[in-house]
Amino acid sequence: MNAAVANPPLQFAFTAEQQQFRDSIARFCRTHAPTARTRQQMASDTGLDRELWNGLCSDLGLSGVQVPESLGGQGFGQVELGIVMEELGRANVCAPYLASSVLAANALVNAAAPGPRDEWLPQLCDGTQLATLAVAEADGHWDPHRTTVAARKTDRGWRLDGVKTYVLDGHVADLILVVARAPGSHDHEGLSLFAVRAGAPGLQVRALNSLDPTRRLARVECTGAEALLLSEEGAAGPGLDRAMDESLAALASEMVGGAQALLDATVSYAKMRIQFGRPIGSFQAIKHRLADLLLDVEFARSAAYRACERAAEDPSPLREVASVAKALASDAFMLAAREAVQLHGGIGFTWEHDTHLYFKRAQSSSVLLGSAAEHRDRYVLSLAARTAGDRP
Amino acid sequence: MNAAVANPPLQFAFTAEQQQFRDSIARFCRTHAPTARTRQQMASDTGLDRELWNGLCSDLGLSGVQVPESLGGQGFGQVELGIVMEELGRANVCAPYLASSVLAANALVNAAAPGPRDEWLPQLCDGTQLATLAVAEADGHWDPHRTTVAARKTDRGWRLDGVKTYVLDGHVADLILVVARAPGSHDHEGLSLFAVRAGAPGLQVRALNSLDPTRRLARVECTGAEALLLSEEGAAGPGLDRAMDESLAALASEMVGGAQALLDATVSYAKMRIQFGRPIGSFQAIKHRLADLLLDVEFARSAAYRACERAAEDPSPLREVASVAKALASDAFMLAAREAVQLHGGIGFTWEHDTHLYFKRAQSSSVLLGSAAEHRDRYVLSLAARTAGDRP
Amino acid sequence: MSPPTEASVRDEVRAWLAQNWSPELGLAEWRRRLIESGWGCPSWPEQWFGRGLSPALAAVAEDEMRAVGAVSVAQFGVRLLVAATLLEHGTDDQKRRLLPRLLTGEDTWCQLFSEPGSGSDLAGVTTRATEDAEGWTVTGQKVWTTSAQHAHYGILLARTDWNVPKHRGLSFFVLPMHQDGVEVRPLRQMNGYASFNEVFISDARIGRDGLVGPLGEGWKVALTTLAHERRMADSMRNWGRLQLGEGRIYEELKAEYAAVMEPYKWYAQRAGRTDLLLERAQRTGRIDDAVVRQDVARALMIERAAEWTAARARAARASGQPPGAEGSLGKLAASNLARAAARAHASISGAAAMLAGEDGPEQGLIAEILVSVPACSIAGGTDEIQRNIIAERVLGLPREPSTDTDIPFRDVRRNVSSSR
Amino acid sequence: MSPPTEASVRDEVRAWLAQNWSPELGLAEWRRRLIESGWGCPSWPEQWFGRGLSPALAAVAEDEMRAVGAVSVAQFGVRLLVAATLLEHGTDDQKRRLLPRLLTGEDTWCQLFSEPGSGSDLAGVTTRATEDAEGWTVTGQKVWTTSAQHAHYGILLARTDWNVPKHRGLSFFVLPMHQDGVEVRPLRQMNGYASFNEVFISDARIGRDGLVGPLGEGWKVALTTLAHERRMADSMRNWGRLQLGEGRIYEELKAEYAAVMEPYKWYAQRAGRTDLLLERAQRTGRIDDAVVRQDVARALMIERAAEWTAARARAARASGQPPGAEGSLGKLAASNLARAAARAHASISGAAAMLAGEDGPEQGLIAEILVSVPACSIAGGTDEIQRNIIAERVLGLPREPSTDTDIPFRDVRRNVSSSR
Repeated sequence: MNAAVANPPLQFAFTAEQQQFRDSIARFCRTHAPTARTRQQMASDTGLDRELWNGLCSDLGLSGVQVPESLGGQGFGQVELGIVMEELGRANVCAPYLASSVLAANALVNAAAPGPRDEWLPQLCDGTQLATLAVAEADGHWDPHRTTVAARKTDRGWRLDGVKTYVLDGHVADLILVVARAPGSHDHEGLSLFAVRAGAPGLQVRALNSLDPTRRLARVECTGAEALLLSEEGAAGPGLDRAMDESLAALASEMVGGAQALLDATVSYAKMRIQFGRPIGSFQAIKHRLADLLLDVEFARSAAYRACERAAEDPSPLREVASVAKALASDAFMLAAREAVQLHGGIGFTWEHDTHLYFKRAQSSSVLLGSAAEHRDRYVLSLAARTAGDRP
Repeated sequence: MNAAVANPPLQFAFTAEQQQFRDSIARFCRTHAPTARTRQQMASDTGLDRELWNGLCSDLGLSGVQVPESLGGQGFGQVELGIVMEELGRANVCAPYLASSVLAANALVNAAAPGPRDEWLPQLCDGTQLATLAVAEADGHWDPHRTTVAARKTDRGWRLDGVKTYVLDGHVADLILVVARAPGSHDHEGLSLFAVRAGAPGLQVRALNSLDPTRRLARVECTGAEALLLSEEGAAGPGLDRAMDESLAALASEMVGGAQALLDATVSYAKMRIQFGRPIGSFQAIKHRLADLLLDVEFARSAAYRACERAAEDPSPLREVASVAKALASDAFMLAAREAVQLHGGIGFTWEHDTHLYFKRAQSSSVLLGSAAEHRDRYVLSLAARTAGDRP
Repeated sequence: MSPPTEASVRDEVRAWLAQNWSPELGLAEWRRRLIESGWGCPSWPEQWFGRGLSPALAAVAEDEMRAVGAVSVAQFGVRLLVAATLLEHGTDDQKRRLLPRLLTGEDTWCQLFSEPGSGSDLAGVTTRATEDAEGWTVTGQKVWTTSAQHAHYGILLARTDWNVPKHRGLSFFVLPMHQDGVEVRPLRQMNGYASFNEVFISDARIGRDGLVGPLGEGWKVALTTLAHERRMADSMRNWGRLQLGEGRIYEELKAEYAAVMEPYKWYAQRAGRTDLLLERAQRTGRIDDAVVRQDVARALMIERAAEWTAARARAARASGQPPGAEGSLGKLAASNLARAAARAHASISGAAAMLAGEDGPEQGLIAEILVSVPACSIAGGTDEIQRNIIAERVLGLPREPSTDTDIPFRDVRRNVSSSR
Repeated sequence: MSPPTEASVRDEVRAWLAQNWSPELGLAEWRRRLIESGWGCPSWPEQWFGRGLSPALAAVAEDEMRAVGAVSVAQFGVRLLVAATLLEHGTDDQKRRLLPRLLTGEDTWCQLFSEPGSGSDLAGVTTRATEDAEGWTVTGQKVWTTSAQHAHYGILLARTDWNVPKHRGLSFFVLPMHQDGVEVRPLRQMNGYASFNEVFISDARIGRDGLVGPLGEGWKVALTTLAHERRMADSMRNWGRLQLGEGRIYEELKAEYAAVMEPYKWYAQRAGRTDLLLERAQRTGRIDDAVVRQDVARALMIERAAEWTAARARAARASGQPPGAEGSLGKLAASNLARAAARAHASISGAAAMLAGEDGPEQGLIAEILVSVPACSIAGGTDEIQRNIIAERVLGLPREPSTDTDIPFRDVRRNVSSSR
């Protein structure tokens, strides 16, 4: 979070240290999050494997990798967060990392007032608190400005009313960060960030049946729910925008990891699988489609890297590049998923084979935090607003 | 124009007579409209080859093929018009057929009052008058209801004010049929059909430089232009809608013919062209793309046939199927054009090779009378309006 | 006797039905009568349970049956394929022995063609049948076998000669399924259903009466089976229209129907459920989004075009014209449609596409569509195979140089056989 | 002498420029001095017009040149490719004889590789060079030859042995263009420009000093040329940034530039002109259409991603890492971008896409884009060839079984040679 970096830190190439960091995460995933374990989590009630989660937080110290050391984090940046997410995505790890370490942590860093931030962030970073961020409501958009959940100040503290949904891991979170607004405020005004503890009076959390069983969602209903104000009152908007854009870059990185895993598996299969006396990967139609897929995955990768790099360059403009990264990642991951199932043939459609785990992650991630079409729209409208503003 | 046909006349199969009719047109095109002649027309000032046009009108009697015999036509129907258009499209014939025999004739049949209709249609049908229909204005839409050109009734007859553009063959037409409205009227109201003679006082026609030199366009400016009222005053809307939908079916047929010609040429080339010791058509990537193209062309063909069949079943609903036909034809023709250039390689990009004539026709036709995206939108909105209306 | 006419057939069937049909009969009992009479399969030869009628006259007979609600012979599942194959290639003994209980529904059948190592390359079968005095011993593994778990017989493609090119070393058998050496394990799909099975065959026995067609000509026999697959797909579409009356026979039919349909209950979702698109777009208000409208229109237009293309193919057939391009496109068209429909459903659903089951849109139907559609372009011949077929048979493009059809199969490069 | 350092290079160039550079010199005269000094091609060997500097130090020298506005050696067109090839494979005599006038710009060159019968299959050349005592007699036809109409020399790939496989019977020559037996005809493209030529070669002569590299190893030599094509594309991109000062030399440079650029003036349109998209969408109000916004976004996002992917490739090279996938994707990426851009332009234009020239949007530029973009995926290696290369070299997928590389070329199936 160095505000005065003249040169971007990544410059499209990773340092040897970053490469080692990546390798260590990949090693951890291979050892501690093999598919067999993920399948157990899929079959479990909550989808939460506390041992794995503790391993990620304590052993590897991954929760808070992007958080400054002064705030209890590891003091790396958004580029390193992108590396973590890419590797978790590649292994399709089932853990509340996106919820707690990305969305909630980014929200606290960017939108919380110093007091609450310094109280809560260290607990997210060491994994003692599992947090999530509740933004989207019934209309299924993650733009904080669409918030309708209302916050009332009472004699005995803040109370929230309204419903959030698509809340990642909301059913297992110790702490739900809720975006709410002052009654009567609209659009960019009056937004604050609150914390609601699991089991707080007035809070009802219901786990939702998710298409991707490795990424659980919950519905969070607040009926006068007791809440703590984390941000300056009514001033959380800009910080939340930044946090969402940083999280888009991280999610895009995760998706690129997943797309790459599918591409790798499909290429391997195409080299090994024989039909008509030849590896199917020697058939030109297959080769061409895999080449096209590679191009799309590499495009998405470049955009995700660029977005993480930009996210690390506080306060550089992030909104547009975050949208490019998410849109390209959504399309590339879905294409990879469709091609992987198709080119594996029948076996790729079986439950036993791992392809469908990635397919479902792709389907789910492609709309999480906004679909490709939504981000394309957001991108062009943002460009247009900017160029219109540039003109006299 | 039999209003009481219980069974659709085509039923997705052509009669032996219709097949012979098709063959006779194809033969005419091969003999009288080879590419060499088309290239002369392209290079000419007006793009009009009167000898060819007369041949189409007099020798073959194609102008007015869909017009009842009682009105001076051939007394066939919209299915036969589709056959003509498909064959003209296959040969990429450069003639004012779409302008005069399709758009203008359909407008007269559907929207003109008996008197003017009986006066003018026979002259269109025998080719003594070359007509066109002016609908679109500066905004580039062919929906008659968007008309802004205004019609004033004066002591000395009707006067028109306003600008029409994208008028097919307007620069060579003897008679320009203009859609105009009563001053102050809006939307579906107050629309009338007028005729303005070439050279009429207050009329300025300017030939436009068209991307497709085989299909010329003109801008038509009326400044108190002398006009004849053809329709019942203010009541031309429904007839014009029908005429436009019939013309969409005809244009889609023409485009299917063009797409098929490109597919045929590309398949032939792929069988004959050797690279790496094999015909390029034996490479799987090429084969698969041509199979996909065939599917799209056949889909477009089915839709065009269905639309013509519906157009022949007066007064069956035509709006939706016309949109399906035009949207699928636009996409299939453009895909065929792109694939044809690509798979012919460098030679397909040369002026000498005929592919580019079709490419330009595809590019131009794909937006003429509305693009694929516009017709997709129109289709869904029409379906939605209908089902909403169906409900209590 | 004069040749049958529409009127004579109609009269005869009516008379026979008046004598024989009753909804209170047992299903098998009724079908036995039907088969005996020849009215169960009127287009089959007279000596083989039919009456040798032309397709048009057979349709007249079926009309009359339908008119009184009479139940037909068993036609579901792979039965149609098996029957057609036995009729064409079976011995008299096989027809006599196997067809009646197939037609009554007492025996159920499965198809043992695909293997883990030979999917698109169906002739690459490596299941081995070794001949001895009493018949054959079979070892190998089959997969994608619908209804194997309760089938009495399987039609089996196995390799009997490894020293000839691959299409020439195959033989076609009837394998009794209820024996040691045949183990059936369900295979769960990514959408959670388990509609198929793996069949592990270890030293299973087939008697000398189990060979269909000549030894080594199994591929030719299998082509007959495959040629009827499209008919099976058509007959599946008709199932939805089954009209059930009241009576004991309908209860039994319902149970048979439910058992046969079990593996197919997600097939409508696999096809994309375009029927839901417009209504959902309107109900959710997403129709106000121009981008959603484009996606919905794309899917619906493909659907219309596919329907009309199929109608053109039927019209061409009906008018006796040679089949045009339009007849070979159906399978690929269905894949395109399913994909476009899934895309439109996702587009309408937005964030709700992440939810399944009770919490998901349309009580989980949308989620089921999204995870079922990918099967459409794989099952029954992948899109890739369809494109090859279209390119070669319709467009006349040259085949690729072959590397495996002219050498002994034992020298052909193939997958290491998977074992569990 | 101690090895050169950044400081020493900087000082030396500055001193030399102070002595020699003047914008009032004639272009050829100045370049002759530059070549003599070795500062014209500082990374070339000292014995061949260079100073043997590392790329990094050569860049320092070029920096200093740019700083005072000094004109470089001639670098446009195929010169870079020819120079790199001669430097690596030419004889001393060829380098001495041909390189100076190439670098001064007095001689222009063209590339005679492609033929009507061998486009993607570049090694399928059938132009025949027959050897005799004084050299070779050449007959054949070449095509897609830029600037052939005023070139002094062509680098020519011709077949000298028909009895060996196709890659082994080729030789690489320098063909003097100004002779009987070489006829150049312009070839007009579908966009109306005539940027290329056909070259008809009938019994043209090449002396014994015209063979580059050993006889029969022309393919290897040609690979050097092809490897530098990407560099040429990069240098073309830099042309737009040419800074012209005042003085006689700049006038001559401008003329040279205009002549070289002539065939490429539609190349920006071929690439899709994404720079116009947003502004046009806003100015025309079409940005209010959500479907248009999708099309514009698609194109702009591909553009961003292609830029960033190229930056990753450069960063990897700069840090000495092995080239990753990202380095092989540029050509295919450019095709995708151009197609997406054309689609977006059409989408913005609506009906106006039917108009060209003065009547068309942007004074005809949009029409030119629409009819130029198709070349992007053909010229310089089709998309199909790019996909093969990516699949084989980056993804490591197996090559297809080859039918033409292991037999004498005379037995290879090939196109009937076209004649006019």
